[in-house]
Amino acid sequence: MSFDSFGEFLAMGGHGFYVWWSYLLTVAVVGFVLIWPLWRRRRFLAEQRGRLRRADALGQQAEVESNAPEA
Amino acid sequence: MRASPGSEASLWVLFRGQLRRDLKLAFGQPSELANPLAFFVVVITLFPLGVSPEPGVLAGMAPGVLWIAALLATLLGLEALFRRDRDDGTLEQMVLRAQPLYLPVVARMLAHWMVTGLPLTLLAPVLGGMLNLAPEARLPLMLGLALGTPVLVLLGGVGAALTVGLRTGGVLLALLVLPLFVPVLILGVSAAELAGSGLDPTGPLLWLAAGTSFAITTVPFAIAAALRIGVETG
Amino acid sequence: MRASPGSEASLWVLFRGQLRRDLKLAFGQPSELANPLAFFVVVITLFPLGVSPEPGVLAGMAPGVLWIAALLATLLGLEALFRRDRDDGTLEQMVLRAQPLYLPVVARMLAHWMVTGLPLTLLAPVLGGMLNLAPEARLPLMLGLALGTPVLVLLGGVGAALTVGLRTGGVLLALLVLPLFVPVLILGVSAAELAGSGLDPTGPLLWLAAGTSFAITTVPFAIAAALRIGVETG
Amino acid sequence: MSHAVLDIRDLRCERDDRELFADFDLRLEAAQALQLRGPNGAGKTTLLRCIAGMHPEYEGSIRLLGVPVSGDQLLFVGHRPGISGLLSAADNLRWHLDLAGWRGSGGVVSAALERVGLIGYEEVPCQQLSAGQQRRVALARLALPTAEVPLWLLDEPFTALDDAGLQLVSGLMAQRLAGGGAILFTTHQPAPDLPGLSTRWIGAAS
Amino acid sequence: MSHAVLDIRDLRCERDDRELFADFDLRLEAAQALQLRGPNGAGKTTLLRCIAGMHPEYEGSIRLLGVPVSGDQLLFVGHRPGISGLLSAADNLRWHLDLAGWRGSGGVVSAALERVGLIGYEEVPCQQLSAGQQRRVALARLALPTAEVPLWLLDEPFTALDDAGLQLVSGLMAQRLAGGGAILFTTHQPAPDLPGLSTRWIGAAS
Amino acid sequence: MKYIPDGLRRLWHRMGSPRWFYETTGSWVPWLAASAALLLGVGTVWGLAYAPPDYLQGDSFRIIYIHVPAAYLAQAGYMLMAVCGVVLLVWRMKLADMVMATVAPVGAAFTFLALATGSIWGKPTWGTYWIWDARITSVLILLFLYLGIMGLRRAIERPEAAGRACAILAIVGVINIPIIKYSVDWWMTLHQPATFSVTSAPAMPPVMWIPLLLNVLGFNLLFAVSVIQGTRTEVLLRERRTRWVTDLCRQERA
Ligand code: HEM
Ligand SMILES: Nc1ncnc2c1ncn2[C@@H]1O[C@H](COP(=O)(O)OP(=O)(O)OP(=O)(O)O)[C@@H](O)[C@H]1O
Ligand SMILES: Nc1ncnc2c1ncn2[C@@H]1O[C@H](COP(=O)(O)OP(=O)(O)OP(=O)(O)O)[C@@H](O)[C@H]1O
Ligand SMILES: [Mg+2]
Ligand SMILES: [Mg+2]
Repeated sequence: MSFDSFGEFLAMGGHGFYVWWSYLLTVAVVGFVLIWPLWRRRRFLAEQRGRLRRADALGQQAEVESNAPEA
Repeated sequence: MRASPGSEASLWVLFRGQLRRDLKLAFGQPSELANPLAFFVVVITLFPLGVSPEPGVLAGMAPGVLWIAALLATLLGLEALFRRDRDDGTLEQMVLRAQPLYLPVVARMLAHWMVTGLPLTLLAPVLGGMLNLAPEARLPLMLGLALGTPVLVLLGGVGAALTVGLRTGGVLLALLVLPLFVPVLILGVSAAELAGSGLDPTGPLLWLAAGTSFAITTVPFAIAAALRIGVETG
Repeated sequence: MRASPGSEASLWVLFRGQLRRDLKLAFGQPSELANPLAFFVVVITLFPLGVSPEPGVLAGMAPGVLWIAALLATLLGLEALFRRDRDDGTLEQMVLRAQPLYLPVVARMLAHWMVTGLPLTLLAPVLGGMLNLAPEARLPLMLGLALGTPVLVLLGGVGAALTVGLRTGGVLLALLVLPLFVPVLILGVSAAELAGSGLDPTGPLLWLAAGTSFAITTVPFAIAAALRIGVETG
Repeated sequence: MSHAVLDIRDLRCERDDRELFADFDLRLEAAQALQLRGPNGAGKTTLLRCIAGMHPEYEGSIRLLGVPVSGDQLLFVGHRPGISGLLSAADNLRWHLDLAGWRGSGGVVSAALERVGLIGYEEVPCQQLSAGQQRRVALARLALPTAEVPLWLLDEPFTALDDAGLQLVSGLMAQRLAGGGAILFTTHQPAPDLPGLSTRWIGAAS
Repeated sequence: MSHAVLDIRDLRCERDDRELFADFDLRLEAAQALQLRGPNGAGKTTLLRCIAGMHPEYEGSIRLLGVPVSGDQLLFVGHRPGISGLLSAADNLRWHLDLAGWRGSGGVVSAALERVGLIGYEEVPCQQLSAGQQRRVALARLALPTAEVPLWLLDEPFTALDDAGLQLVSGLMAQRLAGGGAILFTTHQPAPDLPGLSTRWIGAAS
Repeated sequence: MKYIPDGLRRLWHRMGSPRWFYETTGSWVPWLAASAALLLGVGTVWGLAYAPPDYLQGDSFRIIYIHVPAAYLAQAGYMLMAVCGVVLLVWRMKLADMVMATVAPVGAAFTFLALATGSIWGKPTWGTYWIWDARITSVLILLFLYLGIMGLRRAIERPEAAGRACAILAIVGVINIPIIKYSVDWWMTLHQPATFSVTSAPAMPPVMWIPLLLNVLGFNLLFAVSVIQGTRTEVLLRERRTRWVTDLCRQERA
C-alpha cells in the first residue's frame, strides 16, 4: 500500500482531481460500451415480440422466410 | 381551416414549416448533430499542422483561424443551398405559393446557420482553448461569432441564390461571396484581438451587431428577389 | 468502326471523351479560366486580414496558408463532383458502359485537379510573393503543390463517391476527407519550410512523389468501387 | 359581369428568338377543363409557366378571376413537381400545406396519401419510391385541402402512372371541376373522361 | 445450341422487406420485343436494373447470350436517361459514343439528332429544351452506331413524347429488332406496333 | 480459394455464418467477462493503491493504467475494422460487416477515452489540457476517422451498401494511419524537441508495469466482450426475418 490513509488515497498526492476524473470517465465509457449492445438487444427483442404478437393475433403466419440462407 | 394568407398565424405556419423541413434535411437523426461539431475540430486541427504547433504562434492566430473556419463552413454548404430545390421543383413552388417569400427564405438561412455558425459559436471556447487563445478573448470571440456568422450566412445566401441556375457554381460563387465577407471577418477578428491585448472590444462588437440587424432585415429580400430570377430562368 | 472494348485506341477515346466533357462543364467559356485564379487570390487575401498583416508573420505562415487554400479549393467542388451525374443518370451510364470504369474516373479527377490544384500550383510563386515567402522556398512549395494536390483530389474523390447518394453530403464529406489530407499537408508544408530555413527539402518531396504515384495507381479503383455502390443505391 | 376563371388576351411570347405565341387568346370558365395539345417544343409548358408567373417575358394580359394572377390562387404541378427525394411523402406534403399557410390538422396528409394509394409508404424517402409512386406523391397535393383554389395547372400529370393511377387522378380532377374549379392541363396521352373537357391545339402539328 | 439473348431463371429479388420477384423466369430471343406491364411499384424498373447489373441484391441467374451480363452488350435508357442539362445535345451524345469507345467519325451524332427531329437544337444546352425534346435527346442514343448491341433495356421510353416522337422511337425499335436485337421495355401507355412483340405482366394487377 | 482443402473451406464458410457466430459465442461471454473483471480488478486496485508513486509525476501517473490500454485499443480497433473491411470486400462475408459495424463505436469510445485521460493527465504534467504534440494529434485524427466511418454508415440506408462503403473508407483510412502517425511524429518533433515526449517513459519497475499489463489484458477482454455482444445483437437485427431469429424471439417470450 503506497498510501497511509484513505484520505491520502483520495487526495492522490494533490492530483486526486485529475486521477479520479480520469477513472470516473473510464467507468462511464466502459459502462457505455458494455451496456449499449445489451440495451439494443433488449429493445430489438421487445419490438420483435410485439411484431410477432400482432401477427399471431391476426391469426396469420408471421412474415418470415423459411429458407434462410444457412451454411 | 384555410388561413387567410398573410394572417399572422399562417405566417408563423409558413416559417415553421420551412424551418422544420430544412432541419429535417440537415439532421435526419440526432446523431448527425455531431457532424458539424466534429467538422470544426478537424478544420482547426489543420492550422497547427499546416502553420505551426507552437502555443504562442497559435494563440496569435486563433481568432483569425476560427473566423476562417466560419467562412469555410459557410461556403461549403452554399452551393447546395438552393440548387437541390431548384432541381426538383421545390423552389418553383416556394416562389409561387409562399406569401411572402421572405419568410421561408429567413427560415432556410436560419437552418443553414444552425449547421454552421451556431455550432462554431458554441464550440468557440473549446476550440479557442485548443489554440491557446487568451482566456479573456474567448467571450468576445464567441460574441463576435454569434453576431457575425448570421451575416455570413445571409450574404452567402445572396450569392447562392444568384448562381442557382448556373453551371459554374462552386468557384464563381466563392468568388462572389468572399469579398463580401471581409468586413465581418475584420470586425470579428479585431474584437477578439482587442480583448486579447486587454483592450475594450465593444466597438467592433457594436458594429457587428448593427450590421447583423441590418442584414437580417434587408438581405432576405435580396435573396428572395434573386430566387425569383433563378426560377424564371429555369 | 466500333472499337473492340479494351483495345488501346478505345481506351484512349474513353479517357479523352470524359476529360473533354468535364473540362467543357468546368469552363464553358475561356474567360472562366480566370475564376479559379481569382479565387485563390481572394482566399490568400483573407489571411493577412484575418490573422496578421505583418510581413514576418505572413512569411512564416505562407506555406501553410497556401496549402490550406489548396485543401479548401479541393473541398469546395467536391460535393458536386459526382452528385449531378448521379441525379441525371450519367453516373449509371458510366458505371454500366465504361470498360474499365477506372479511366473516366481518372479523367474526372484530372479535370477537377485542373480547376483546383493546377491553377494554385501555377500561381504559387505569385501568391508566395504576396505573403513574403522566402524566395528559396518558392520552388519547393510549387513542387510540393504539384505533387500533393493530385493526391488531395484523389482522396477527396473517394469521399465524394462514397457520399454521392446521401442527404448529409457537405459536412460529412469534409469530415471523411480532411483527416486523410493531413499527411499531404504536412509533407508539403515541411518541404517549403525546410527550404525556407536553408535546409534540403528533397526528403518530403520524395515522400510526396511516392505517395502521389501510389495514389494515382490505386485510389481510382477505390473511387470506382464506391461509385458502383452509389449507383446501386439509386 | 362575372369574370372567367382564366382570361388570356393577345398573348405574345417568344423563346430563343422563336415566336411561340402570337395573338393567343384563351378563356376558361369555372368547372371547365382544357387539355393543351401540341408537338414537343410547341410551348405548352411555357404557357403554363406564363400563367403561373414564372416566365415574365410575355406581352398581353393574363387574368385570374379578373385580376392579375397571384400564386395562392392556383396550383401548379410541373414536370419537376416540387417533391424532395430526400424527404418522405408525408414530410413533403406537410411542407406543401405549411407553404400555403394551412393551419388545420395534419391528418389531411395521410388522407391524401391514402387517396393516391400510398398507404404504408408515408415515411419512406421519396427517392426510394418507384417513378409512378413518386408521381403519386406529387399528385397527392391535389387531394390536400390547400388544393381548393380556382385554377389548377397540371403539366403532364399522367406521366409514369399506371391505369389505376390515371383513374385516381382523373377522379381528383373531376371532383375539382364539380367543386367549381378550372383545370388547364397538358398531356400527350389520350385524355381521360372529364365533364366539361375541351382540347386546344398549340403550334403547328409537326 | 444457340443461347437466348436474355435468359433469366429463378430470379428472386426483394426490396424493403417486400418480395418483388420469386421464381421468376424470362427468356427473350433475338428479334423479340417484350413489354413489361404492371402497376406502379411492381418492380419493372427493378427488374431492368437487375439485368443491367445495377441492383446486385438478387438471387437466381441472369445471362446474356449464355454468359453473365456485361455492360457493353446492352443499352439501358432509364427514368434518368444520362443526359446532362448543362451540355448540348451534341456534346451529350458525343460523350455516349466516347464512353463506348467508338472511334469512327462524329458525324453520326448529327445524323442521330436529325433522326429524332432535333435539327437546329444540336448546340442548345439540354436544360433549355422542352421535356419532350430532352427525351428525344436521350432516345437519340438508340440511333447511334454504339446502339448495335444484343439487348436494349428501355424504361418508359415514351414518356413526354408526342405522337410523332412515338412513331420515331417505335421505328428505331423496329429497326433494331430487324437487325437481330432484343428489346425489353416498360410503358404504361398502349404499346406501339412492333413485330415480335409480346407482353408480360408483373405483380398483381392492382 | 481453389487450393484450400475442403475441410478448411467448410470451416471458413461456417465461420461466415451469422447464425453460427450467434450460437457459438453465446457461451463465451460470461467467461470472458469474468476474466476481464478479475484482471481489471486486480490491476486497477494494484495500480491505484499499491504501486509506488512516480518519482517525477507523483500520483498523477496512475492515470497510465487506463490511458495506455485505451490508447492501445483505439488503434487496434481501427486495424480490426480494416481487416473486416478486406474480408467483406474480398470474400463478401456478411459477418465481417457486422463486426465492423460493432467495432466502430466501441473503438471510437476508447479513442475518446485515450484523448480524455491523456488531456486530463496533461494538466498536472504539462500545465495545460491540450498541446499539439505528435501522438496527441494523430490520436485526434484517428478519432475523426472513426467518426467519419460511423457517420457514413448511418447516412447510408441499405446495410449492404453501407457495409461496403465503410469497408472502402476503412481501408483507405488504414493506409493513412501509419502515414499520419509518422508524418505527424516527424513534423511535430521538428518544431518541438522532446520536452513533452510521451514516448520516452522512464523504465518502470515491475510493481508499476505488472498492473499495467494486467489492465491492458483486461481491457482487451472487455473490448472483446463488447464486440461479441454487439455483433450478436447486430446478427439478430440483420437476420430478423429468418426463421431461426423469429423462433428465438418466440422462445424468449415463452
Ligand atoms: C490527449 C493527450 C494524449 C494522447 C492522445 C495520448 C496518446 C497516447 C498513445 C497513442 C499512446 C500509445 C499507446 C500504445 O503504445 O499503444 C500513449 C502512451 C502513453 N502515454 Fe499518452 N497521450 C496523451 C497524453 C499523455 C500524457 C499527458 C502523459 C503523461 C505525461 C502520457 C503518458 C503516456 C505514457 C507513459 C504512455 C505509455 C508509454 C508508451 O507506450 O510510449 N500521455 N499515449
Ligand atoms: N429554360 C428554357 N430556356 C430557353 N428556352 C426554352 C426553355 N425551356 C423551353 N425552351 C424552348 O421553348 C420552346 C417551348 O418549350 P416548352 O417546354 O414550352 O414546350 P412543350 O410544348 O411543353 O413541349 P413538350 O411537349 O416537349 O413538353 C422549346 O422550343 C424550347 O426549346
Ligand atoms: N431506390 C430504392 N430503394 C429502395 N426501394 C426502392 C427503390 N426504388 C424502388 N424501390 C421499391 O421497389 C419497388 C419496385 O419499384 P420499381 O421502381 O421497380 O417499380 P416499377 O414497377 O418500375 O414502378 P413504376 O411503374 O412506378 O415505374 C417499389 O415498391 C419501391 O418502393
Ligand atoms: Mg412540356
Ligand atoms: Mg419504373
